[in-house]
Amino acid sequence: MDFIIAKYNYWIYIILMMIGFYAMIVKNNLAKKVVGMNIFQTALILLFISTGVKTGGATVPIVIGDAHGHAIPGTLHAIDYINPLPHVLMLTAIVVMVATFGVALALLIMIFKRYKTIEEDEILEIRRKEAFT
Amino acid sequence: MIRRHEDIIIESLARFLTPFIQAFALYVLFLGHYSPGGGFQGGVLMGASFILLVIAYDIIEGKRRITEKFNIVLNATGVMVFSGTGLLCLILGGEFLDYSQLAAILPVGPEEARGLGILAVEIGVEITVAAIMVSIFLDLASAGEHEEALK
Amino acid sequence: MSTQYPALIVIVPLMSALICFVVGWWNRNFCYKIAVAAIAVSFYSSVVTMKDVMANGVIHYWVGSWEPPWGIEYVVDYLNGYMLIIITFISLLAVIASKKSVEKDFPEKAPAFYSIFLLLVTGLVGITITGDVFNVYVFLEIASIAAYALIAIGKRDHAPMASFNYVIYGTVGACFYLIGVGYLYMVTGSLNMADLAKLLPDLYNSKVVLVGFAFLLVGVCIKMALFPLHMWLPDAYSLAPDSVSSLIAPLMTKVSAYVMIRIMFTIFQPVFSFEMLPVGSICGWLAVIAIFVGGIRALAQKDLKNMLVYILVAEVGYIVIGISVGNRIGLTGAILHIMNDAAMMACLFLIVGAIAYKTGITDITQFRHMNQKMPFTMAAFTITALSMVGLPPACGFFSKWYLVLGAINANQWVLVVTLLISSLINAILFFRVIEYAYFYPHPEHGAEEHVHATSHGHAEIVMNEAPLSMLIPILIMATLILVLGPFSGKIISSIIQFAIPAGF
Amino acid sequence: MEVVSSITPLLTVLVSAVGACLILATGERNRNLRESWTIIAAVIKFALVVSMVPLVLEGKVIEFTFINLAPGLPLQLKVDPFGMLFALLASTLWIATSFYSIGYMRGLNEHAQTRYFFCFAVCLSATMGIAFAGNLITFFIFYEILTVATYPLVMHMETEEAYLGSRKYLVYTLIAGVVLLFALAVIYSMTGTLDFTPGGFLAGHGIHTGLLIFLFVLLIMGCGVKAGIMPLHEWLPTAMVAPTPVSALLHAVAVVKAGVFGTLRIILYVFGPILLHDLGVWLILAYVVSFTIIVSAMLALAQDNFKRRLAFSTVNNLAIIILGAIILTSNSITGGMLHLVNHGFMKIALFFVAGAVFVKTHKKNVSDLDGLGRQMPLTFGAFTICALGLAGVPPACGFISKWFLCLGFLEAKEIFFLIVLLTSAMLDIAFFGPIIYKAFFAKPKPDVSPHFDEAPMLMVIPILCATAISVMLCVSPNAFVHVFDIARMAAMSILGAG
Repeated sequence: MDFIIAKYNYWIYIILMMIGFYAMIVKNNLAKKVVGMNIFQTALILLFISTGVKTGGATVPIVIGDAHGHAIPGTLHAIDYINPLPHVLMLTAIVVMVATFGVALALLIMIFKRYKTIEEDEILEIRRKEAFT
Repeated sequence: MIRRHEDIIIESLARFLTPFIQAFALYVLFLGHYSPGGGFQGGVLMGASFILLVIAYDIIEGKRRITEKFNIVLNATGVMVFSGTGLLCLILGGEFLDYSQLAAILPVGPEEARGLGILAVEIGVEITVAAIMVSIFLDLASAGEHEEALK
Repeated sequence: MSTQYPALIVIVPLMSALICFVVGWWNRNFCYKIAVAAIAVSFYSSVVTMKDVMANGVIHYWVGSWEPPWGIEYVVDYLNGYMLIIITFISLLAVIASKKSVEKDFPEKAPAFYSIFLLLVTGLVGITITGDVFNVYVFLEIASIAAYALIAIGKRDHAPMASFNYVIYGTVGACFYLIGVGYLYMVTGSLNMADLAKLLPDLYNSKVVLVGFAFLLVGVCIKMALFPLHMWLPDAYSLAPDSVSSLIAPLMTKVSAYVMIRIMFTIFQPVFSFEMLPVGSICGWLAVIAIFVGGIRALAQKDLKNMLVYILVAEVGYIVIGISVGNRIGLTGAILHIMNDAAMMACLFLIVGAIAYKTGITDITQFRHMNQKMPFTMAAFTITALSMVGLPPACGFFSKWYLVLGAINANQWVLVVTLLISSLINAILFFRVIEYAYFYPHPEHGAEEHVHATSHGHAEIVMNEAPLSMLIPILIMATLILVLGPFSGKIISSIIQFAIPAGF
Repeated sequence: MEVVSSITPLLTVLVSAVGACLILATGERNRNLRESWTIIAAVIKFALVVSMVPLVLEGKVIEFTFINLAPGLPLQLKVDPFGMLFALLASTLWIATSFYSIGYMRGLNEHAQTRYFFCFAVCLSATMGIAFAGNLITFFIFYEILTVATYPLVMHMETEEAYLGSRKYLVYTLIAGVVLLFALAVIYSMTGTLDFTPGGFLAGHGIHTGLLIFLFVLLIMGCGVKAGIMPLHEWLPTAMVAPTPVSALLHAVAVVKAGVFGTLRIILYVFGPILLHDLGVWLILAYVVSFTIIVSAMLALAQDNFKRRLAFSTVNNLAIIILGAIILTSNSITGGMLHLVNHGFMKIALFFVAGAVFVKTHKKNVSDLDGLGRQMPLTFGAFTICALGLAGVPPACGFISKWFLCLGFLEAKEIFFLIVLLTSAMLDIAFFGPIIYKAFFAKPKPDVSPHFDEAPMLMVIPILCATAISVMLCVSPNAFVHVFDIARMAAMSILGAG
């Protein structure tokens, strides 16, 4: 129990990821698949962000410097700053996410135009019919 | 497809809000150096402001504001600014994206130059993100038809 | 300036993608020229870089001159220098050949096509050149997203659906890879490959590393379409426009294979990949199944392109076999096969494109008289087919030879037998096509006596060869396939043996 | 024996490859030019081969290395006596065959002649490569090229049975190739070399006996398919659908000879007499082969189709060659090698005869030959000499080789195999006799013109040449190219090393 509490963010990430994964695999509606995909990626972002946190009042790593932008000696302690790298990575990941999302939606539109539905089983049904005729 | 509702409240509210949002977007962009913020966030805000307009009015109106072609150009210019800065450094004899090289053409020291270079990149990013947001939105909202709508 | 070439390999296609996009609004025809020029520059730079590597060893290029592990660094050693040359060269030929079919299939989309095409190339070279695991993810996604778009661009029936499945699979793959990266980052706090390689050995028995490794591998296997995860590939590649499939079919899987090699041999040491974990045997068995499934599904196809994509599934199996036997000579075979298979697949898909462009025929059973309609193309096809079957002196034989040797040295007799049988399956596949294309039964006579009846029985068929822009790349490829074979020994002794991690 | 490095072997191989390209380039547009390419290439090749004879006789080995595939694995051409023997045979017969096939193709006004001559030339390149291959991998490469190049020739007629025949051919040979490749890979990974060495190189690598026997079986299977050893001979008769010059090429010059050549290489240059004796496998192979000899002769009796009968006689003679080699005495090996050459000349003459008869009268069954001897005396005269020669009767050269075979068998005290040999000679008479009888003495069929009416000269002359050579090889086996000495040298080198 305590184990779960201590690492709750990781547990949430796992649960979210599983939800997304479930949606991608099981859902019959392609739009829901896409949504699942997004949840999946969001969970990932949570994972990375969690790796960056520091407990105990750590803040954004912006060095307060003097007029010339030189750091004031003695103000730099890694402990005071959270690790920025994961956030930066996730910025990139978000961009990738958005791009994938956009492409997926565009494809959905094309699919809908072609089959007049975005239910996977119906699409497969149509394809089977056309294969015969 | 987004139809126009002729709803005076929504429309004027949107018109009223848009400049503030855009100003805030710029603020976020330039604050990026000293606090959370930067090109991505600013860009999203910038794009959102426009999307708000389109939702409040309709796509035709949106087209009047930003044509597809203009949007594309914005798109490309943004990335151009970004990678162009990098290339400039490369031409100035440093590594790709090594902004400290910009000190050669800017009246500042290498550290400042790095800062300014990153600012330039952030601007590029802002433009691109905004344009991309808009074009994705328009593409999807108009089901990919708006190229025809242009003609 | 020469130190800047590694950057140019990636930047030039990227920038020119944008230029294409903008210029295309004013004049469509520029796009083709820009694309060709850009990829040519990229190819040239990769050749120069490779020369540099062979002269003075591994090149480290610090982007933004932030030294690793803080900054992103591009590392060019023998392995990815070799990969870069393959990628840029094949994409150069592909883009040259794409001119006509683009004009025919979707002229109005030419600017979009070429800019996405360039982005795809950017992604591929980026994956190969970077020395930073997260950067690999980014470029992987650039390449994949470009591929999703390109597959659907052709407006072929069912193509969007195929592309959508690819999106789902691909995203899962990429995310798994990213999760793996995340776990490694948690325990090491580094994303640089060399740095990870230094830090990881102490942590080999930590669960986190194990899970991370598993995620990385599974992610890559999805992108690579190794057997149970290959479902997306056949539809996506066979429904893609010919001008696209001739780029993605040869390269995407190979690049993912390269990433797999990197993970198993550079980031992790073979000790971990093979001795502490049963990865070798698992992948080996999967590869065996992949080869048989691919081969048998291919036998069931009547459409040439469908046949090829299933063969592609089998070919992935070959490479994985080479990796999974876990000895030097096997890996040599795998790396050699990456090149040979890329060449063969590129040639075959280019040929499919040319035939479809000229005659619109993709059904094998309608290939009759093809050797008179398109003699050069069919000659190239024959050469490639022999190479696929693994008949010397074409290059396919030599990589197969090394793979077989590797499997024997590892005492993996199942793999040996699989390789040999699969070459027989390929023989059936390709000689079937050749029979249709070159020989035609004459129903009117059954025996030798009436040969007069058939003398010059088909003079009316006129030669109708593909346009030069397609034919030349095809012929270049075919010649390469013949030439690379005998010289594979040289390639190995001068490049590949250095590409394999030392002490392995 | 010292090694001379020279490019001549490569040239010998490339000549016909270049010729092939020229043929393809010329195409149907200018037939005379195309055919003249064939002839020119053939003559040059022959000249090149002969030019190397003196060196070989001096006991030198001519060598040419392209490139190293891997440590200890070069692509290498090496001219040793045995290879020279085969090269002489092939290059000589190619000249004859080219003249003949020109006559044949034009006589029948065949289709796709360019393809035909092209593949033909490629085949010859491959054969040269096989003859001069310095190690197993080079041998294998040319062996596979030969397989592929022959396939269109068998397919040439493009009739249903041609399809079946060529597919069968392909299935057999490709599977054989795969088996061979497997064996090669194992041997290489065990020993790290594949170079042919007189007296074998497998001994003394500490390979497990069982594995050695397994390898022997694999290799013999690999080459035995082309050599038509009995359980694997199935494709040979079906491949008879091909045009006659092709069958001639298949059976006398290139393919099956390549198979036998390979088998001998494996017996004598890979395993070597001593190892084979230690393993005891030689006896098994000898029994298999003698079974082949008898049964194929029996089957030949049963055939009515002229060419099929010849085909089975081929199977029979190939088996005799292998038997000679596997008995492993100097005389028997010499005899075997000589028979490799002699059978080539005699058998090609016989096939030419079959072809000539077909072109002239469109008859292809033995039963229709009645009285043709009167119409085509030259042709059937040649046929008689060569047929008897195959049975071992002078004046044709079969006598010499069989004589040495008998000597060898006696030397090795293998009376059983001696009996087999003699029986097969009897059977030869038995299945060639009727043809000769019908041709000359039987009452002519109505459609046979009683007076002299030969096939086209372009076909008759090669027949006569082949016959003349076979006679000459009997009268003085050492005339200008010293076939006999070369064979002797080869045998000696093997046993000397052994």
